[in-house]
Amino acid sequence: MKKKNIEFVVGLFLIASILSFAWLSIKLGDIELFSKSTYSVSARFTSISGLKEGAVVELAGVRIGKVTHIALDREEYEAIIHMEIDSDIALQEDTMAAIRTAGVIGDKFVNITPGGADELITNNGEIEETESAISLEELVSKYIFESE
Amino acid sequence: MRNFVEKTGRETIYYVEHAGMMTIFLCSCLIRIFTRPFQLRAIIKQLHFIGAKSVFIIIVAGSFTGMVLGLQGYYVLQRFGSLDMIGSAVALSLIRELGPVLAALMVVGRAGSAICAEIGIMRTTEQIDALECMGIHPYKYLMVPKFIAAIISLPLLTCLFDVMGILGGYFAAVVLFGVNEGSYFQGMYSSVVWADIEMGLIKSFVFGLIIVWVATAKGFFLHLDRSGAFGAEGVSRITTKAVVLSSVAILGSDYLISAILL
Amino acid sequence: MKCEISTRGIYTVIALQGEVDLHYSPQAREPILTCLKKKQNVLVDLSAVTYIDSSGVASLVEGYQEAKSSGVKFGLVGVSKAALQVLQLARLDKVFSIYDSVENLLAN
Amino acid sequence: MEEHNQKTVIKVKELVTHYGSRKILDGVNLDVKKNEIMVIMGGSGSGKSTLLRHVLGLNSATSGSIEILGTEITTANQKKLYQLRRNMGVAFQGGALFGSMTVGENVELPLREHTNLDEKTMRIMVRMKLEVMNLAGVEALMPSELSGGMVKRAALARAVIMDPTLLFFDEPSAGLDPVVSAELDELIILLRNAMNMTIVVVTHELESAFKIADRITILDEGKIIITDTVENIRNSNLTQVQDMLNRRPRQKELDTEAYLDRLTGDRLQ
Repeated sequence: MKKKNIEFVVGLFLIASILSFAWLSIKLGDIELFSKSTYSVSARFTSISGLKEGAVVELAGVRIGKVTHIALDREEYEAIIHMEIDSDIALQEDTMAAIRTAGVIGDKFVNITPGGADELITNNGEIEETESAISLEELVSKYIFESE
Repeated sequence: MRNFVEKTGRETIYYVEHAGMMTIFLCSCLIRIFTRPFQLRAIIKQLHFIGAKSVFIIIVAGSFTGMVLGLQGYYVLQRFGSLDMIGSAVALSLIRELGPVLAALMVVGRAGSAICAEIGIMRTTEQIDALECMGIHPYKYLMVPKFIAAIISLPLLTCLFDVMGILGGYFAAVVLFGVNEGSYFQGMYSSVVWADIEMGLIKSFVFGLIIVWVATAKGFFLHLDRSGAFGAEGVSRITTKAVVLSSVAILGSDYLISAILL
Repeated sequence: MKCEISTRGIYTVIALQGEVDLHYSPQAREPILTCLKKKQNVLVDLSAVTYIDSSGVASLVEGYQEAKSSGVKFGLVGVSKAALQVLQLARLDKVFSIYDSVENLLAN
Repeated sequence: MEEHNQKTVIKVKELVTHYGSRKILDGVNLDVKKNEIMVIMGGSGSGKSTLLRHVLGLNSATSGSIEILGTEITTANQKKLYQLRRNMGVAFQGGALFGSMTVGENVELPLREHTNLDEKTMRIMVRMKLEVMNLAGVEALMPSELSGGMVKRAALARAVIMDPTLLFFDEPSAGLDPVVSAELDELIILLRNAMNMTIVVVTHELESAFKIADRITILDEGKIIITDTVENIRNSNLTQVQDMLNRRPRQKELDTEAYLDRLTGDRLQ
C-alpha cells in the first residue's frame, strides 16, 4: 500500500507539472501542437524598427498569423519580413501591411488592411503596399515643428 | 611571510584538488546514467522525494512570488499608465528568472540538504563502504537515481512555479486591484515567446544538476573534508556547506546562462 | 551443473550434478517445480552434487512447499556430508525427508 | 591444528600506509589460510581496522601488496575488485544497515543486485539466513527498531547471503553485553564449520578472540608483534603479548628532555 501511494503521488506530480509545462509552452510559448495550416507571405519595409520575430500579425485587431523571419535586402537596403498567415484568411493583391505599436510604448506588430482587388496573394507571394514603422520621436518632432 | 605563502599554496592546492575530485565525481555519475540496469524503482522513489514532496512548497512559494510581482507591478506600472503590461511583466520575470531560481533554491533547502545529510550519514556509518564491499557501485546505486530524478524534477517544478506565479499575479492584479482580466492574459500571450520558456527550462535543468551534484558529492566526500569532523558534527557541517555552495552556484550560473542566452 | 530426469517406480528422480550455486540453481529449480506441478512424486538426487549453496537449498524448500500443497511426495536422496551441513545450518534436515538411496526407498 | 598444507587465501606483504604524514601500518605481513578463523587483535589505534579496510580494498596503501583468492587487489582495476567482492562478505562494526530499507530488504540487496533468482527463492534465502542468525520475524522491521545485537546479526546475515568464501567481521563484540557477544561468537564458529568459510575477525576482546580463533595476530602501533595459534600466544613470553593478556597498561620509558619539550613547546599547527 505504501509503495502504491508513492507511485500515485509521483504520478500526480508528473501530471500536474506536465500540464503546467503544456500550458506554458502552447499558450504562452506559441508552440503549435497541431500545426495550423498556414501560407507564407513576405513584405518589404524601409524600416521595421523594433519588430521582432514571433510578432503578431493582425487584421482588424484579430490575430491571423505571425512574423517568422526578418532579413535585410542588401541591394535595396530594405527590411524583408516573412509572415505565416492562417490559410483560411485570403489576402487580396492590394492588401496593405503596416507596422504599428500596441499602445504608446508597447510591442510592435504587423497590421494588415485588406484591399479590394479580385486577385489574391498566393503562397510565397509578396504584399506590395507597406507602411513603415512610425517612430514616436518622429511623430513628436513633427508635431512640434508644425505647431511652430 | 613564508608562512603566508606556504598557507596560500596549500589552500590553492586543496581547492584545485577538491574541484577536480568533484568534477570527476560528476562525470562518473553522468556516465553511469547510461549504463544498465536502469533502476526504475529507485528513480521513482527519488522523484517522489525530490519532486513530488516539493510540490507543496513550490505552490506556496510560487503563488506568493506571483502575488508580490502583481502588487509591485501594479504600483510601478500605474504611474506610467501601462497597466496592460502587468501580465507580461509578471510572466516574463517569472519564466525567465524567478521561476527557475526560486524553485531551485526551494529544492536546495528541502531536498538538497536532505540528500547531502543522507549520503553523509551513509558515509559516517560505513554504509557506503558496505555497498562497495557488496560489490555494488555507490555511484550507480545511490547517486544516479538522484541525478535522474533531479534533472527531471527541476524543470517540471519550475513550470509549476511559473504557473502558480502567474495565477498569484492574476489574483493580486486582477482580483485585488481590478486590472482588466483580458489585458492581463493577452499581454502575457503576446509578449512571452518560446525562447523565454526555453531559457527557463535550460536554467532549471542546470540548477537541478548543480543541486544533486553538490549535495551528493559533499556528502560522499565527507571523510575527506578539511574540517576533519566525522560523525554527526561532520554531517551537519557538510550539509550547511552544501546548501551555501549550491545556492551560490545557482545564482552564479543563472547570470552566466542569462548572459550566454541573451 | 547438469540435471537428469528419470522415472523410478512411483517417483520422478531428478539427479543434480556438479555445483548448485547462485548461478545455476534456477536450472535445478525449474525441473523440480515443473514435475511437482504435474503432480509427480519427486526425489532429488544430490549424490553427484559437489557443492550446494543456500540458493540451491532455497529451491529445495520451494519444492517441498509445492509438494505439500499439491499433496505429492518430495524427498532428497544421497545427501552428501557437505550438503547435509548446509541443511543442518538452517535446521532443514529435520524438515526434509532424506533417504540414503532410491533403491532402499523402493525396496521398502 | 591441520593448517600446514592448506591454501593461503589472503596474503598481505610488507603493507605500509600513511594517513597524512602519520604512519598507520608499518610493514605488515599476514597470511590467512583457507577455512581458518583469523583474529586480528590490538588496542585502539593499533591499525587493525585500517588493515581490514586495506584488505577490503577500501583504502589504498603507500606500498606493499595484498593478494586475495589469488588476485592482487592493490593494482586490480575496479571491475576486477567488484567481481572479487562477490566472494567476500563484510559485517561492519555498526552494522551499516541501510536505514531506508527493512531488515529483509537489506539482507536481500546483494541477491537483488547480483543474481537473477526468482523473487520467491530470494525470500526463502533471506528467511533461511535470518533463521540461522536467530532473527526470525524481524524481516519487516526497520534497522532502527532493532537492538544492538540484532543489528550485528542482521549485518552478518547480509554478509553471508551470497554464501561468500571469505567473511570479515569488524568488532563483533563492540558495544554488546557479554551474553549477546557470546552468541555472536557461536555464530561465527557455526558459519565456519557449516559453510566452509574463511573468517577474519577484528576485535579487541580477549575472551572472544581466544574462544573463536584458530590463529591470532596481534598488532601494535602498525606493526605485527606475533601471529600464532591460540595455544602459542597464551604461552608466549613476549612482554607486549603478556601485557595484553594480563591487561597491563603499556609502560614506556620517559624521555624527560622530550617530555619537557612537549609540554612547553609552541602550539601545534
